[in-house]
Amino acid sequence: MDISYSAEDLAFREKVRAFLQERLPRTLSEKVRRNQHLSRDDMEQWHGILNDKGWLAQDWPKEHGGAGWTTVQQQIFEDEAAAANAPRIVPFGLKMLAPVLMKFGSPEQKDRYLPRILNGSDWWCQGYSEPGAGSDLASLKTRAVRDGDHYVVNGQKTWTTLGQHANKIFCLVRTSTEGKPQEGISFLLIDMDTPGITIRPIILLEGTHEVNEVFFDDVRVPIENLVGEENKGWTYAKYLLTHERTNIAGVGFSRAALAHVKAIARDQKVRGRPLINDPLFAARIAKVEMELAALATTNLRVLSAPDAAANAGPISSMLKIKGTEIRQELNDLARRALGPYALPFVSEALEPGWNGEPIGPEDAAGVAADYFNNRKISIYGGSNEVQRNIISKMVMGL
Amino acid sequence: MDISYSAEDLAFREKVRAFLQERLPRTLSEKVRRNQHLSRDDMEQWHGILNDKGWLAQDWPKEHGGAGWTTVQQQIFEDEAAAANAPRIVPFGLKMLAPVLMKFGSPEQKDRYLPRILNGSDWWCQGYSEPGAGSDLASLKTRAVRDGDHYVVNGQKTWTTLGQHANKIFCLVRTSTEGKPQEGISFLLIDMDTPGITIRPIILLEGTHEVNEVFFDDVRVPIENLVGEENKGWTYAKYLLTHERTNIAGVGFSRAALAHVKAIARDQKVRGRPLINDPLFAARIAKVEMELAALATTNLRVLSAPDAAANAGPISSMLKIKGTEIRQELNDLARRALGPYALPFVSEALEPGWNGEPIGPEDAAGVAADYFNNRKISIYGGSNEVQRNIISKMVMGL
Amino acid sequence: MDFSLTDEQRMLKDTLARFVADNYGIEVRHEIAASPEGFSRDIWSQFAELGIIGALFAEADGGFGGGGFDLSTVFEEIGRGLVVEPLLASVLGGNAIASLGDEAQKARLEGVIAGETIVALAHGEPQSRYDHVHVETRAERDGDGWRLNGEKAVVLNGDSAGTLVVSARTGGEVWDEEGISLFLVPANAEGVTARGYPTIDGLHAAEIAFEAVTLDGGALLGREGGAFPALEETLARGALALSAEAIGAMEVCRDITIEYLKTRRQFGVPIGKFQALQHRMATLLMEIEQARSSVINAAGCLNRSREERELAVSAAKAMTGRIGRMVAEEAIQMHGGIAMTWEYSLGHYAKRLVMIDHQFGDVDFHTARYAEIAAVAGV
Amino acid sequence: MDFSLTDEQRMLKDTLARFVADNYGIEVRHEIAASPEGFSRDIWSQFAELGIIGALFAEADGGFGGGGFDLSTVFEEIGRGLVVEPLLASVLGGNAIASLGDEAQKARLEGVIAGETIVALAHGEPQSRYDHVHVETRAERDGDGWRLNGEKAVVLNGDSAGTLVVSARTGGEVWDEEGISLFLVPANAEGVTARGYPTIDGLHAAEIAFEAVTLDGGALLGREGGAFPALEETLARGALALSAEAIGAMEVCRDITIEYLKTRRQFGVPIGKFQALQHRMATLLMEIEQARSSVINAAGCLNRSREERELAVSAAKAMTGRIGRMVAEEAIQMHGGIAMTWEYSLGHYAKRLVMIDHQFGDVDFHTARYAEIAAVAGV
Repeated sequence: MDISYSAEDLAFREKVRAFLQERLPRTLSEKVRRNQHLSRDDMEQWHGILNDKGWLAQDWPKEHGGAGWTTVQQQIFEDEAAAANAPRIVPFGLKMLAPVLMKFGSPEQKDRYLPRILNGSDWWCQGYSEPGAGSDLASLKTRAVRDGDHYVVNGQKTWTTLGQHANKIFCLVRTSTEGKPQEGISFLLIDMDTPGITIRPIILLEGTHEVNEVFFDDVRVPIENLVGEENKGWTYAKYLLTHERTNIAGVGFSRAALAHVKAIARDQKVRGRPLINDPLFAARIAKVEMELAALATTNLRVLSAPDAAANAGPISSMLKIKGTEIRQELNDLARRALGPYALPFVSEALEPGWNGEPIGPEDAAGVAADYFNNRKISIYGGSNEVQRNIISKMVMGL
Repeated sequence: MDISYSAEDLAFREKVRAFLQERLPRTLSEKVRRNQHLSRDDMEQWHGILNDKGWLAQDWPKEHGGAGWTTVQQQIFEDEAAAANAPRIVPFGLKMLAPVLMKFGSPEQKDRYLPRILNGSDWWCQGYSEPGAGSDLASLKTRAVRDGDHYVVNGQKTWTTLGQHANKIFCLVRTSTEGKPQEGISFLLIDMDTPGITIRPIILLEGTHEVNEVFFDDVRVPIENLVGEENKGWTYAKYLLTHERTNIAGVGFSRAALAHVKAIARDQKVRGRPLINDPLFAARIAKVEMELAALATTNLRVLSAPDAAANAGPISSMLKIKGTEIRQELNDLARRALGPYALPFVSEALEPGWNGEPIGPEDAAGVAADYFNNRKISIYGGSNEVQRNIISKMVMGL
Repeated sequence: MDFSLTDEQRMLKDTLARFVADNYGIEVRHEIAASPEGFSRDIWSQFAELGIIGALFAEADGGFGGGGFDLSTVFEEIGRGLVVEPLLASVLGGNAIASLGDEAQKARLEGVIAGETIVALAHGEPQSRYDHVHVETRAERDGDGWRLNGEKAVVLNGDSAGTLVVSARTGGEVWDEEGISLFLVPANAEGVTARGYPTIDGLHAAEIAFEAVTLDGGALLGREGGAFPALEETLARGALALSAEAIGAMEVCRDITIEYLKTRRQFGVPIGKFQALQHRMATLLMEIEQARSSVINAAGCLNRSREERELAVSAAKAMTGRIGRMVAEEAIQMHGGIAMTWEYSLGHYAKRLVMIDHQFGDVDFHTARYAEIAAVAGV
Repeated sequence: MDFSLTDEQRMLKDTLARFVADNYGIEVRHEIAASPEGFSRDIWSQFAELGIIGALFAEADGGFGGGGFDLSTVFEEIGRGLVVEPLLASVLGGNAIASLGDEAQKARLEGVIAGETIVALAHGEPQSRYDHVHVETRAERDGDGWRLNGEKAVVLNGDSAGTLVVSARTGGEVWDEEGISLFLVPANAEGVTARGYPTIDGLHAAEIAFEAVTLDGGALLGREGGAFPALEETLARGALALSAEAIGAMEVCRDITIEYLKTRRQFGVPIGKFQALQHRMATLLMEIEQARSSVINAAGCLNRSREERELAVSAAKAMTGRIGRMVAEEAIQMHGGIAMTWEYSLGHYAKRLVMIDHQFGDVDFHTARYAEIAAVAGV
């Protein structure tokens, strides 16, 4: 056994660091550090910088313009990018749709869509969840009925993240009600400006607009926008879930969050002594820090295991659960660390361009909001309860 | 609202204290304090002392020779007795069988058995659990088949606490296999010296002999030993569960356990400072101490509520769960507090009459064993999982 | 021993509950919270008329209540209704005046109880965190009066109060109990600057700076340097009120969640049929009962010895802090996505529950404090 | 990066696992544990022949292993088999000799590796709890040699060891790092009294008193007063070994429990169908993986800087301590009554798991220690 990175990986890490230092705009990293909201322009700017370097589509094979990185390299990038407070890469086109297209899309679909994902011409959003379906995707109700060269789509999607910026949506729709519920689902690509589509913001509990409802009212979609075969959409959607292995654990984000907690706890004082030296708070930090160090290794064990693909389902579930628990614990510690200064909430302070004087510690403004916002991470993408069901069934056979 | 005890209750408490100071033999309280095992003589001695005072059958009505105490008075006695390290009253005859006999027994059964419970002539044990039945009592298999003036009993009971001392056993037996599983159960009183009964010790994980298996091989039981009606035994057993309200929470025992933890933690040193002042350990103690203070009030709220009887099922479940969680946490803290001295295990030191020199702190010998032994309290009498099921169904209607 | 409310308390509870049901729906509440002052002067005078404010004060001070169970009764309903009116500020500021004021100073309480005067306690400071004795703000003798300098942090309703009760050091060092004095400061006095803002859970607070504020001799409440015992008792009342408010909010979260578990279907059955959720819900129920018992203990000990009072209050605040977070997080998690939305009321209860832990001492603070007091007391 | 065992380690693991399966069933284990010495000299020499003891030492010291992953491989199997042989004592005593000994002193290692000599580290004291530097036992110069006085507590296999490695203060005050020396003391030296006893988890330990024990000059290991660095590294090895042992025991508990959940029926179905148990079992699985990762980190950092090593070792010991308790308690609870019996093996694994937390630092100790080291390091 050897827990050290290889010389190649270490060199790669240096390259990533140098790139981030040179090319990550400070305007962006400052916003990320302060939990400020990123505008569409902010996100596109960062995508553009990465694309210029050829590092945007990290897991794509080179023939499609990807970086062709190993999973370990991808993880190294994620860790370094998070440590540098880089914006997250918006995953819907790059990491969710693209792998499906590469594996199941027609040559025309690949040729048409993949370059547009890379160069930012298309902003994709995801149309999976529906009201009342939640983690039970197989029960979805949005219908697509064949009518000549088109499908006519009716129904409603929800929790559509960053849908307000998107010009395209990939959807799971029901094309048949026969057989098992999973069997009549198809995978459709839809232009957001097709007549009959309306989008409505959902405001989250702490006041932000990240997710949306999307309504389909007799929306006509050309049949060439079907990915793969009709009624096989469930297979494609599941492929994505088991394919996705990097960064489920969110180790990089948690490391950045830990650094933030420590910074606050060094600044805050208890009887003149830094909070970070308060025995109870220090123990809270130590506990999560030890957990995180273990999770980083659990994650690398998975990434570097030869039989990783076979186990990806349940092991992803473990990484998802532990990863979100740790991140939420860190969000919790950050708000705890602020004491009474977790209360003030000047929502303008989280918007791009705000220049007012902060209330309390300098980067306190978004901390409590972030804690509440991140309650979502144990819910979306298959709640942690669904993940535990998966572990019970697949690992334990219960 | 008023959280103070009434003047009458305070006076009662004083009376109990004075009695304990005067009549509780120091030989007994020392054994209890050191977690030493009590012999049959020890327990009978204490029962005799209580019976002389008329305080043995605390919840029995006076016409049967009971003390006729209110539930609050019973609780006060339990608290004070635990604080004084008095032995627990063996409950099988006094608190489990007697209420059933008083409510459902024939006049002959009452006249015959109740006085013998009081004066110690009979030591009863409980024959409910069976191998493979656990918390699912309705599935029990021990059969009683009518044959003339007798039932012929065949089968096996298990977890029979202190059965090694008993001359009588009250049993749930199956007299019919028709209808629902609960419907064919009867409640039988059986002499332990009836031919065909064998008893075999079960040694617990830490090495003690508290519980037993009891085997029935064509055991002939006179039909007058049936309590109430045939096939109604389930009703009688359930009556007991909902009837029992005092001391489920075990507040008195936990208070005594807390005092023990604090004594150890004052004695143990970390860099010359008492462990009780170590911030992490102090926080652990404070947390359970606050929980216990709340539980004492939860318990009194239940005992003094006029509608307590109606709610007794689910509320007993809450008191059972919280009570056992707190007690187990205290057992855990006691072993933690000892540090390396939790390891030595001289089992003779727990036996009556041992006079050797202790290893490590004076009363450390039984601490780790007690921690392991008390894992049972969240299992027996309906596991905490079953209690949570009861709460879900009865309080929440889930 | 008696765990039932008095007839007066039951009437008070019913009155407040009915008022909230009729006039303080969640949409109204959001509007009020988003208004410039963060509460409604109109509702506030109705509270006064209904006797809600008076219930927080003793008869000797012009009220008709003021006991521990009066406070817990009112604040439990406040928590149930997510009410953002300045009740806590009134308890804190009003109680300090009631405890230490002379007749002339106590005359202000009439206006407080009538809903005409808003008072606030300006005690916490940018560096004080939860520490009760941390006072750096200084008041110096200035002729017959005083000159006040310093900064106060996260003062509840500090941007709306007409009168501020300000703690300042007239002696001793930063962490001494002795040397802390309380002063009545008109909010519009020269040199007072308040920067108000909303809090994430819908309340209003302010950062307040005092720059060479001149006060006359009548501004001092009680003995010079001897305000701490009354201040501590006032903070105990605040902590009790917050703990009781948490109970109300927890019970709403519990009820909303049970209802959701019964009606929401997934995989073909109500999700309340899933045993994992049942057991977690059963745990919440128990924990809430435990939290309620801790609040009963605190309310019942409010008039006992300092040690008994502070132990019980710290226990209640620590337990409601811990359990409040648990209820908030679990209720959201068991709901799933819907609970993450602004439109669904649960999230607002969750925010309030979590943020209560940030007011006047969180779980860790009160756990350590409990341990310290218990160690000194040798219990 | 490579998370697979070397061929040698895999062979070692298989050898040990097979030996345990064939010769060390739970009944045999109980008998050995109940024997006067609490281990079997016969088995011990077989361990030596199989190379199990040698795997704990570096080639330079006469072994053929001694790396972090060698230790973790052996001890994981020890945990899986509930083995009570004096492996940990050998690691502790042997490593101290290997680190500090001169050629003559190190010659003893041959006997250790051959299974002929039992060594034990007598470091903990009645008042030291888990504190690595707490040494009150004193050694004073006595001509060319030394005179030793003091008491050592809970010395693993201290009643069977032929040679004791004893820490004693030759300078400094009770909690100083500097001034601690290690001595080789023959167990049969005049003035040495060992009182052996079983531990609750089936091991053997001893209280050892040293009364004016006379040692010759060759008894001192290494530099006078300078033993602490080697002692700390030795204790790190011990903590790593215990953490790895815990992993083995946890995995057995996990497997027994999963099997039980599948076969045991209640209310008409296997209890593994109950979702509440499924979710708790899933949690245990994850926690065990996390514990395993922490042990991998510790094994991989054993030869890195003091700071990296001690952080990783404290993390592993704290995590296996916390998770070990959780696994022990949950496995028993999910079983119900059967797990409370002596006859069922689970309870013995549970006892060992919980007691591992009492050896060389428990969860709280290592959590606080981790925080301290991290604070000093500024990480």
